Amino acid sequence: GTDSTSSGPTNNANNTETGETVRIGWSGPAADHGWLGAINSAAIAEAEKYDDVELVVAEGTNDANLQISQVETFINDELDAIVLLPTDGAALTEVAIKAMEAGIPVINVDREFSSTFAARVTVLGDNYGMGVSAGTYICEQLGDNPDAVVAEIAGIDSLPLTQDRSRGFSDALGDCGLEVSNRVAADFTVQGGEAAASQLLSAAPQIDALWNHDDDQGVGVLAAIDSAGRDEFFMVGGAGSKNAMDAIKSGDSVLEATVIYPSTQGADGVALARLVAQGKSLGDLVEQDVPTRIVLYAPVVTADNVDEYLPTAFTS
Amino acid sequence: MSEQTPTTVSESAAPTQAAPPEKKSGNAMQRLLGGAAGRNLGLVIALALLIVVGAITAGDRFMNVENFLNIIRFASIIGVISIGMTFVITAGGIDLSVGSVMGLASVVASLSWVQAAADQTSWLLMVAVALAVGGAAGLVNGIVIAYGKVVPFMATLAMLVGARGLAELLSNKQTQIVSQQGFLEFFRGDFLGIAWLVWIFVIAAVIGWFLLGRTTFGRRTVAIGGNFEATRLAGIRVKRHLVALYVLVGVSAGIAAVMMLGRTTAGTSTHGTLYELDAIAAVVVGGTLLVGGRGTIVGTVLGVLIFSTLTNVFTQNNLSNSVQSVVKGVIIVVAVLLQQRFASRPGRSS
Amino acid sequence: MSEQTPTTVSESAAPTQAAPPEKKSGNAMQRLLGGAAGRNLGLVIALALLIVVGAITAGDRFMNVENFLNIIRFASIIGVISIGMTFVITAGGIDLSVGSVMGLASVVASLSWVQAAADQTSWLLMVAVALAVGGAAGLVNGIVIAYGKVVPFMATLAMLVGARGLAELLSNKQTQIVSQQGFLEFFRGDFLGIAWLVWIFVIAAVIGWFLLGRTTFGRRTVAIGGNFEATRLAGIRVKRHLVALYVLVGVSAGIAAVMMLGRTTAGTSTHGTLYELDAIAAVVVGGTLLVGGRGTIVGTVLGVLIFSTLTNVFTQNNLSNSVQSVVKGVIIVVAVLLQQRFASRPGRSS
Amino acid sequence: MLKGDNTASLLSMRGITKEFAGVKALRGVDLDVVAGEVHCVLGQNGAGKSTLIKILAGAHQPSGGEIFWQGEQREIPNPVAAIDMGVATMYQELDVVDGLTIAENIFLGHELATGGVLHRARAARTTRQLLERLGHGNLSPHREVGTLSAANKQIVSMARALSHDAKLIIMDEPSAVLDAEEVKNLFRVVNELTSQGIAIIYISHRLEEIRQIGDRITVIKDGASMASGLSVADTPTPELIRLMTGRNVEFVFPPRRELPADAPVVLDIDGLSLRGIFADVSFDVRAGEVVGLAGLVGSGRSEILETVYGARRASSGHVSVDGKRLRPGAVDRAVTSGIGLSPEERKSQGLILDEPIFKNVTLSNFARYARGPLLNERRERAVTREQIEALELRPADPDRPAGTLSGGNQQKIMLARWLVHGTRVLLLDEPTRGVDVGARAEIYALIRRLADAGTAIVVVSSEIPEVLGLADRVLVIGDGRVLHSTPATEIDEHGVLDLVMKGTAA
Ligand SMILES: Nc1ncnc2c1ncn2[C@@H]1O[C@H](COP(=O)(O)OP(=O)(O)OP(=O)(O)O)[C@@H](O)[C@H]1O
Ligand SMILES: Nc1ncnc2c1ncn2[C@@H]1O[C@H](COP(=O)(O)OP(=O)(O)OP(=O)(O)O)[C@@H](O)[C@H]1O
Ligand SMILES: [Mg+2]
Ligand SMILES: [Mg+2]
Repeated sequence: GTDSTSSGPTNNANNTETGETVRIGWSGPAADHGWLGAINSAAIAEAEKYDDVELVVAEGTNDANLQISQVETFINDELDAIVLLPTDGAALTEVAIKAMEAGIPVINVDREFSSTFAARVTVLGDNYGMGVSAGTYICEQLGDNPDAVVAEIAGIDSLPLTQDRSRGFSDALGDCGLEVSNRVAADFTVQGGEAAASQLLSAAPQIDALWNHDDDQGVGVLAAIDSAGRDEFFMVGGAGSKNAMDAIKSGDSVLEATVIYPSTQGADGVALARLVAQGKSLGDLVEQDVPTRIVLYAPVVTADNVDEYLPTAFTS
Repeated sequence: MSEQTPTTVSESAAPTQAAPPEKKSGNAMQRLLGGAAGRNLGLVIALALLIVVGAITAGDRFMNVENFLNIIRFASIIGVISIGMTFVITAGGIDLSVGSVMGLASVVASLSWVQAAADQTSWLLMVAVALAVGGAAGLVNGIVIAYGKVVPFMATLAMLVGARGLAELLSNKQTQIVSQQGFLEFFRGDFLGIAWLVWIFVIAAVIGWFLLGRTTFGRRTVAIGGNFEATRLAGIRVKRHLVALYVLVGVSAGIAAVMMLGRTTAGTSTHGTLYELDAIAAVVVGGTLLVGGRGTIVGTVLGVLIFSTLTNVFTQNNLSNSVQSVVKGVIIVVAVLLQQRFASRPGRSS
Repeated sequence: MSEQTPTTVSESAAPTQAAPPEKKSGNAMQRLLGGAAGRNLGLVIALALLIVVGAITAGDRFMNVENFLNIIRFASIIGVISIGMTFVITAGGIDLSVGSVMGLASVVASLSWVQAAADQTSWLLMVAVALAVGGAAGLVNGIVIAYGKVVPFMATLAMLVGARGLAELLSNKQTQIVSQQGFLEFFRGDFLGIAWLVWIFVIAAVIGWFLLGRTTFGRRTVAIGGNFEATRLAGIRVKRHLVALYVLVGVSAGIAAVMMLGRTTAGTSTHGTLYELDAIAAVVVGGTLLVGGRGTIVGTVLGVLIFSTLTNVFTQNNLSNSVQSVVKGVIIVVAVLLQQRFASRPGRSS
Repeated sequence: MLKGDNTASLLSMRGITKEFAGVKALRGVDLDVVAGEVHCVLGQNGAGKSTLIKILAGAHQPSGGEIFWQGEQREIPNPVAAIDMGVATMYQELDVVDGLTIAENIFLGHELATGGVLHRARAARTTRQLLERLGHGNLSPHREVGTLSAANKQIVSMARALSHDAKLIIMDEPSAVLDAEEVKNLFRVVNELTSQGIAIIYISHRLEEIRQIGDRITVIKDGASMASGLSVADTPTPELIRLMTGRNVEFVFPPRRELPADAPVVLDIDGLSLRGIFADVSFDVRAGEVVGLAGLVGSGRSEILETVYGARRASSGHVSVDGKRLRPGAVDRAVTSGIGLSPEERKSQGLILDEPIFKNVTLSNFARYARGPLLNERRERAVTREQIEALELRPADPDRPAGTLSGGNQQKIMLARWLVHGTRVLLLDEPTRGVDVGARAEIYALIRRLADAGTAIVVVSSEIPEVLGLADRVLVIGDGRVLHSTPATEIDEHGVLDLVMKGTAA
């Protein structure tokens, strides 16, 4: 939610007021995954909050060629702003530049373009930070045991965000003298999580801690852990789904914590697109203009603070 | 044309003379190796080699009962689908929609109102719903193929695309958690220390083996794959049989959906993605002819086990998916090549 | 032998009732409709209907030149692949590896050292590398199929799996940015106001049409698909020809990779995922027979345009992919059914 | 072999052997052909005739032996080499591509083209000339070959052979799918060719054709030459048959038996039509009667049988068995009612070639031996063995794949299928096509035995003498209509041809 931006004390007090109607285009990857589904619905819900926003949704795809075509449709429609969660940041850079050159501000969400000229604003989850948070949490729990076995179940390996997460994770573990002993990659699906986890568990008969990058595939991971009857370790999740937080709260599974990766980035993108298109600025900031880069925080949710975060959790 | 051919054989004819030389007798061993046993022997050797590689590279972590059970559990879902697929491929067809139908069945069976209804009655309701969805999808495939005469590849490609879309619509693209206790208890339980998942696979394999090799249904299936027109002209209701076959593979996708629901405790439209390719690869590597007319359930089971053991060996050795893909590609080609060498019969033209 | 059986031979049979031996003459119009033109007419009508739907639902946003160019730009990459695919399918084969080979070619052509070498020489080097990779993959497919006698489905399935893995290994699973200026300038540019992407598609279509319909190469391709053995006996080096066909489709995947590199300015192993299914759907919906023996480039181009227009109309109307998937599934089945009605000859047994 | 010996000959094959994965198809065959002769190759089914000519055509590689072409030793590694050498071949299995037009088929492999670009108009013109030369100027070069009858496909095949600049043309059973008129036409062309010095290798199971057209004969038995270069004029037919079969065969059809006056009508066909193919066909067949359908190729006889059988759905009219009407277009009903069809194309319509004999024999009724859904292969084998005994089917091994049997024995499998099923009506479409003299006699005897046992039989054959000799009653079919119906004893070959010609002209 962007409610906090609504009560800015400065020249931005008018942010919630209905301004001139703006048409905003939204395009993201195929919502074949809980987190991406949540991104999508949060963006649409955000747009519905405003009377002056008309959201044009091009439904998700994993084909860069098609997504480029969708953005071209937006350009051709002369929309006022485009919020883009690219299926591949580099692959969509060119067309984003084309949109910018056509005078349409582009808000880049989650997966970064390869050129700074391609976006007016970039909203990023902190993938590296996520890995660091997860690693740090595990260090805190295992810090006194240098021989601890740490396992990792990554998401789709070919995405830069997965690589960032893994890098952050191993950097943080390195700080306390640990390393990842077993790593498998899944594909952000329940089925993939289950398959990867059951293979991992048989490869590693004794584990002390496990980080699973994604709560959606975590459903499968937990199912696999359960059928293997393993409970000698604790697990940290990622993204922050409602299922995961419920499990943390109930405390009856190995899942002890999860690292939030906000599913409201798209909604932030829509809100920012509106401000940019209407020439408004960001409340609470002194700046006249919306900043070019916003990196979201990746907090760790545990049983202690889960109630605080449950309302923002997404249903996978 | 004064000369007339009409003839009768004079009784003096030496009866044996007319017979062409006995060609394909060979010795018993040769016949065995040339036949089904020989083909499966190749697969058994391949599997044994893989196990040796696993034992050498991963040692005790690989060579223990729990790990083998793990491999079989992992194999069981794709295994059930592959058994159904063996039937359609033996009949000269193909079903590209199995994975997608499995996803759809998992979604429908885990819809909240279905689970609620199951709470009121029995978890078997969820099973019934999944099988019904699979069977219905198979029925549509079968009718379009048999009566609409659309080539199986295209008919089931359309179902692949369509069922996935339908599953997304019904699930609203969300992962649906299974909370029905009876269902979870059963499918996460075991029998004689072996998971139900594995039992289902074993039972499906035995039934499939029996059905294909020992029943009139199997005989018709092989005949249709061997020569559709001749089978039709022999008075067999080939269209009806084709429909039955696609329903069968649909139901096997439904069973796989139930197994997946039990294993992952969640139903989603992404379940089963690309399973069709894995199943086809296992079936053909197992020795079933893609053009139809010959099918083997034992081969299919071995094919499935080879691929799942491969995955396990790779994971045990912390090797990346990418290397695994390359190796898998090579294995498919080599296996099919070997199959053909083993299977090449005298009488086949070069 | 005294014959007595009552046989009624009605001499009164209307002469028109009995068909003359020359059955399929008909009048010119009928012949046209039954032939290639008729088949394509159905596709043109389908495309026109889609455009009308687009115009009604999305109005001017849909009906403008820029939008049509957008549709064609979008269609062009899958279009080039589909043209190559038309050749192998016409010859009775199939290539499941096109998407994955395209991904591999895009990765290899954008490797940093290739780009560096291109900086030293010319951007054409990147093009050459992509085409070479596509051609090499096609060569492997072709040799395995023609000389190893592995069924095309399995051989190219293995390549699908293997090439994707190789692409991941080479790219280290990272997206590689194209920074070669000459390359970018060319592909960003246009000619007579129309993007090079579109020109490449048009040129590929014209060459494909000529090659398939007007040359010995095309004639032999059709013959191989119609009757492999007869073609071999007619003195055609069928194996060599098959290899050439798979190289051709591989090169078309290489061209598509270059186009994708130009369009996205990035090479990655995920490029082209599932393109094989889109291409096969377009080719078969276009009227090429999946069993081989008949192929049409015009039909393929229309098939590609139908699917890309469909996608555009959906986007313009804010409709979800899921609904689109379901509609696409239905369209595939209906189109193939219609194709068969148009193509069915009188006198075909039911 | 010395080179010098062969200078006079065009072709000389010496001691050719061929082994297929353990099967000895040829055990040493010699063949000498001189320019301008028609050299006939005779032998029983499976003797190795086709194998021998496929070696010559480059389609197979010999396991041993030598080939001399115009006195020079040659290897023929592939079909291209044979064609380049001057050998054109018409194969036994129709070797045309259905999806291509007549012109495209004729020039397949040696297309008229410059730099790979086709000259379509020139190909059409040349094709028209070739077809005219073969007496088929009415066929359009642009017609798709898939729409042609088997006979016309054979014409296309011949036109293709002519289109090559060949010194030797091989014809492997060209007359099997041709009727009397077409065969006459074929012989005219053959004479034309030989007068130009072109040699022909001619294979046929119809010995009267050999007598008419042949110059010299080579006989093959069990893969070895029994006799080479016999002169046709000096070798009497019984001698040829003895060489081929190793026994004496007499020239008589099995004697007919008087049909009892009260023999019931089993099959009743009333006003049957199939739009565009045949119209208003009515006749009936009584128990123990053999009805023959005579007519030219393409007259629609096969379609009549297939429609009676339900394999095609009649556009009007009906079929009854024992007074009960059959549902149109339902093969399974026809089979349960007691009709059996032995189709024209044994290999594509009749048999599952990769499956063993016994499964082919019981294909229509394996369910009868099954207990519920459970197959009983032991009983199936037992029943098959009985049929193998009764029909003298060779080899006598129920587990042998059907595809490895000779043509005559494959035909017997089809008959065995309906015998074990216990059919009351047997529809036989070209039951002796491609079947050798010996097996042919056995099949004739078998058909008569079945009729005597009370089966109603309908026979279609393109060999008019066969129809006349086998049937009790003959229906002459022309242009999809029944032109005439008469007892077989009251009409001869000329009578049939006259009727057919008139019918066609009308
Ligand atoms: N490709 C093959 N593989 C194995 N055996 C073969 C093959 N082709 C032919 N044979 C066998 O070789 C023998 C000779 O066959 P061939 O076709 O030459 O006989 P034919 O004299 O032409 O008989 P027909 O008169 O029936 O045409 C047969 O026993 C046949 O089964
Ligand atoms: N699939 C088809 N499409 C178009 N015409 C066909 C088809 N099948 C058969 N015909 C036509 O039907 C007619 C009769 O067919 P057919 O040649 O089988 O007759 P027939 O009297 O049985 O001759 P044959 O002795 O060759 O069996 C022919 O003119 C043929 O061209
Ligand atoms: Mg022969
Ligand atoms: Mg016929």
